[in-house]
Amino acid sequence: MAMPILELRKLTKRFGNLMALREFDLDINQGELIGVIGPNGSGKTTLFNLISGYYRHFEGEIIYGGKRISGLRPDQIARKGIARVFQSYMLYEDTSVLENTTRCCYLRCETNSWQSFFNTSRYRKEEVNQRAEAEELLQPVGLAELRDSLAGKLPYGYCRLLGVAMALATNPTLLLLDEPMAGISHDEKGLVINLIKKLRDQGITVMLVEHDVKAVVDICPRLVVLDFGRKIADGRPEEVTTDRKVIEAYLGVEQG
Amino acid sequence: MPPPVVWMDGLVLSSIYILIASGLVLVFSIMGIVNFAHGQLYMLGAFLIYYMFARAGINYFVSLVITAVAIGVLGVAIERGLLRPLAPKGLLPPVVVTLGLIFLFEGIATLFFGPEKKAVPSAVPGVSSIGALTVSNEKLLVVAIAIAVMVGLYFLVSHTKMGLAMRASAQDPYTASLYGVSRGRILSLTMFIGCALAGIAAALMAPLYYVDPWIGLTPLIMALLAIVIGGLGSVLGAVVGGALLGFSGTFLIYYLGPWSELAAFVIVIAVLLFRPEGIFGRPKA
Amino acid sequence: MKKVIPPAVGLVLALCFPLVTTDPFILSLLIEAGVWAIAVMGFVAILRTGEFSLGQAAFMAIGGYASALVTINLGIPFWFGLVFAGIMAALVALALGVVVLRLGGIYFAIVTLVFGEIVRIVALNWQGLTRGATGLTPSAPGTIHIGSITIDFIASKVPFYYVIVLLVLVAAVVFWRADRSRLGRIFRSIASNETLAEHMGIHLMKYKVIIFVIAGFFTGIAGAFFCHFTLFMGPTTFDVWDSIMILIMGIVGGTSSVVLGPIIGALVLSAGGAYLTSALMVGMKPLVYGIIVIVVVVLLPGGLVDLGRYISRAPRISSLQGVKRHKKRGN
Amino acid sequence: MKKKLMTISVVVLALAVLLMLPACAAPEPEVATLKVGCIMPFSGPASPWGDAIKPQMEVYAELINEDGGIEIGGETYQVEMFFADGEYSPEGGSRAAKELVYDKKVSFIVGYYGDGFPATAAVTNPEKVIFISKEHPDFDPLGKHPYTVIGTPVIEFVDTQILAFVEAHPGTTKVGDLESTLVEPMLAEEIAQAKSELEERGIGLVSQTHPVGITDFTTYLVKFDEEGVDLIYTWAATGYVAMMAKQSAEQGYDWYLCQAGTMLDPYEFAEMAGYEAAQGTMSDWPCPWALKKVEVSPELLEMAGRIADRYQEKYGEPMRYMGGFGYGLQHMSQLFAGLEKAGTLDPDQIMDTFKGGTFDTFLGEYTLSGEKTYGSPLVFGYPNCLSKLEGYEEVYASEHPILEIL
Repeated sequence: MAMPILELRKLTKRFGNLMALREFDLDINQGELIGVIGPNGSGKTTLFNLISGYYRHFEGEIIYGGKRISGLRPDQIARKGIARVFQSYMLYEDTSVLENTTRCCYLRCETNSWQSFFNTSRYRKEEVNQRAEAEELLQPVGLAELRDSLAGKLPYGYCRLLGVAMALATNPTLLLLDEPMAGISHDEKGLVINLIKKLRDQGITVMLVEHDVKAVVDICPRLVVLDFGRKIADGRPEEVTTDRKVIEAYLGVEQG
Repeated sequence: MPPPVVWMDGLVLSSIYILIASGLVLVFSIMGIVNFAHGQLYMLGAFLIYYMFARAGINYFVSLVITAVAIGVLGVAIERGLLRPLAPKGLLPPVVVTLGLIFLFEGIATLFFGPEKKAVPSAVPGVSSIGALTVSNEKLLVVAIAIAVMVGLYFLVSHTKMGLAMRASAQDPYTASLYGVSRGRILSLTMFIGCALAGIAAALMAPLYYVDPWIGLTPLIMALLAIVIGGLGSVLGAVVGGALLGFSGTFLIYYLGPWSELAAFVIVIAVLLFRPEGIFGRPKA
Repeated sequence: MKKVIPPAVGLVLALCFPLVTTDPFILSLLIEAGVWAIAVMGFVAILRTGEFSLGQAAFMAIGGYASALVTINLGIPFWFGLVFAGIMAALVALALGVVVLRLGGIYFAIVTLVFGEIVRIVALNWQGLTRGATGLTPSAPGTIHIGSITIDFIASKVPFYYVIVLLVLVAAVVFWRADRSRLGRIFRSIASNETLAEHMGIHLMKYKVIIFVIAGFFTGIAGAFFCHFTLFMGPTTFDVWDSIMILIMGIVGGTSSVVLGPIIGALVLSAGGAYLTSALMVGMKPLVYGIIVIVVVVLLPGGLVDLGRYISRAPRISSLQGVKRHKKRGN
Repeated sequence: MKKKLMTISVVVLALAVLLMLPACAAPEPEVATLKVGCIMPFSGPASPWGDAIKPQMEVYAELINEDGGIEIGGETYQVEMFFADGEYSPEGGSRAAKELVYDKKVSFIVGYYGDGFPATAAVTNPEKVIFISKEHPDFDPLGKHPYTVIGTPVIEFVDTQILAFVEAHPGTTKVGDLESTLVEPMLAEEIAQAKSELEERGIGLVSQTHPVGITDFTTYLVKFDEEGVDLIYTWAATGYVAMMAKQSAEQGYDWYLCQAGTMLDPYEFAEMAGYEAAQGTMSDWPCPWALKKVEVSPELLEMAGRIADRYQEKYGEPMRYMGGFGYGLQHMSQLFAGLEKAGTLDPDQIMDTFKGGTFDTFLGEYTLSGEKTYGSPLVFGYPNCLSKLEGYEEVYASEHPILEIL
């Protein structure tokens, strides 16, 4: 049994009286592709917000690669290899698709600010390489053609794809995908699914929050189901989808 | 314990800071920008009172109402004509425009009203004695009106439909608009109320002190300090911040002399260090 | 190579200007415009990260006092005073930046404005050090003898002129390089989308503080130079109005370029403002300033530097975009 | 596109107008003239003083020119005045001085009414422009500022003024002194001097300092009341003294408020403070000539009368504020007397004449001693007197110029 790469211990997040997440435990192994599903407001995005450091005040512990990361800033967490694709519109809207991706190559830089300031040959070489790498990243998401268009003017579906390319630009070992398939066309969905599979093959651990249960069931060997901030199921898709609690949660069956 | 007169003075000063700061905060909470020309609107209001009450001899209370309405309308004109069209361009353009308005209004006041100090006579002459406290009727009137206005504002915001719409729009403009709250109307309404408060403050202050084109800066800075202390976006914070500055100002003069001016800033620095979002501000995640 | 030509021509013209006239009035106007240009460059550089400071004049005041005090009390030469001023201003910027930059948005603007007032009040009340309102009277740089050449800062304004041209050049190169290098990309990322930038591994505070400190350094030097030029340093030499003027010069000049915009803004408003004072009716100056600001913001959001782009119909980048609203975050 | 064109043309036009306006300024004169500059505040809160004194100086220059001008070394010169806005700040002063010296090419600057003597002198000295200023702690005639003259040593007055006020109010036991942080350091030495002089007479003195720009003095007044003060001396400007008077009356305090001489218009003052509250307030510069109770030289009375008449003629209202006689006009008369005596326009020779020289002006005889300042000009006939508001009139508290009391 491999050591889990990400361990979540009793994560609890309150907003006033509302418990967005309560005593959430989860272990994720290296290279795993795990889907997180649940009805609206069940705490899926909150979970990602805790892991990526967007919320820094909560109860519980997050351990990544054997080290505690809870309480760190988002940039420190990103530096440790966790990249996140946002659910909402998160782009550098005022610039081109390629520039968006290049900006996210920050963590790949080997030269420091001084070298960049004095425009040394190493820095210049790195700039050229990075541009090439950024263009390469746009290929699999099908945005290579659109690299010079303004990111703010992209159709919604393309924004999600660009978001994935940008997250990959940080060279992640764990990728948090927040509803990458929401609002995109059927063809693009195929693109995303292929991409996710490819990532898994490359050994990148992927956590996928998704509304589209069918897509998740198809690609994820393991599913976690959230309801009212609680984990109600964890296991293989066929187990989870037949679980009574899960069905109740989705259908909203009245209890008692 | 300072003598009662000093308490009274703190109350007068607090009233004015609170009126100006809460107007500023109200506008900020809805529009997300600080109207840096707020102090100059106050200055224009003081000139209005001077021309209506001191020169034309119109009844003081009538002048006060007209001043409040006129400054409120001017505020709405600024909001509709300048701030609203600039709002989509980000935070800076509207802020820069309000900074530009400072120069514009001071220039207009200097050119048309003249630079010399102007006096507004007392609306209710005479002095009252309450126990050991001797205080001019004017100051009593100032405090009474200020309290009445703030209570009115409280009821308006918390007990009326209009207030509900304003609060909703402040918290989440998008959702509020889905529920049929017209953002444009709310913006204008807020700007009207906020600027009218500056007009009322001016009308209250003018008979106590004097009027010239440069009286706007000090109240603006004190109001900014008050909202930094109280927390940006919180009217209650503005009230507490204004009162803190008003009373600490007069008390520290009594005990410390000129360093009292710095004391106000020390309070601000302390708040910033220990609670950067202000006493009633929303803390960050 | 092409890109080097216009700035090089500008520099040569600036260097040759004293051949055209050594009229002290015109030179003084240009020297003061140069001082403001440096301060405005600092302001615009900070604006690149999406934050706007309303307290830049406070750094000029700190630089001015630092230099005035060490040159007067310790007899240190002007040149070291200038560097010391920069370092002091940078240190204060560091301390202030660490505390208030995390607030961001309009909050940062208000707090820096308040900071300017604090500096003024301390300068006014700390009479043992600053002599209060009486102010300090730093002296001009000493006469320099290089072989048979004598450079006298009192007899003529030309040496001052060349010093400020040099300072503007150094500041311009630093700010231009910072903007062109990876730092500039990082700043633009932060300004454009702070949350995204942070999640992509950029330490926001680090870079915001870096640019705030660099800007503080040069702004402090500009303030020190100014006080040795006018030979006076008092609590109101650099006050809230000057901070606002720095902002206005930046906006009117145009913030799409870190160097050209500030220089144009400073030349037009500082030198132009001096003309306004001498030529127009009293009260007209603030009125005209107000109108210029509003006209530029409403009709020419890119500032004067954008006029060329208007004419050539090239795509226009509004320099004012990208400044965030006050951040609201859930708990 | 149309909108763009409009925008461009509006901006370009506005810029063009801005640049052209200065070009339309004053035309070059043809006769032999003395170009005299004057730096006063014409904008900002101190501008009322500049606005009040400027027309008096213009009228005086006009009268001199009508009388044939100034004779220097056998040649006569017409006087041409140039005014620049010093904004009452060091930076403004420096800017205004540059404008006058470099642009308007004046040879002299008189009547400096501002706050930045060193910044201004730094502009005038290298150009050898003679600069007649009011007193400043940084004045150093032998070192830094060799072309500078102190025409009005105002600060030296503080102790004598306080004593004069006390003299005018027998029975004073304790004096309160309320100054802003702006002037307090400048006056500190003189106030200390006054304190020891008062103590010799068994009178106490308590000092308080207030920040600049405040309008409510009640707390300071309460402190004075607790100290048992019965006369308050202040350097504050008219508006602030009016506030002090008003707030004193509100608290029922009946002390005398004594202002150090910058009351512009007693009627305006009374209106600001309220007529009741203003009663008994004293100041020491304004003296409406109609009262004529001071013994002054007939020459002064004659010139003052001419100036006042011409002022009335020109502006259609009486000249109420006489501060110019202690200020700009005084500096002008000092300059012209010095020039006539020197008989040359060479700045070095003029300064040699100024140092330690004695000059007869219409305001009286001046001796410039060449020590700390170039002398205390108040040898005789300075129109300085204590006046007091009584009823709706301003009357004298003393029959004589201030120094004769002491």
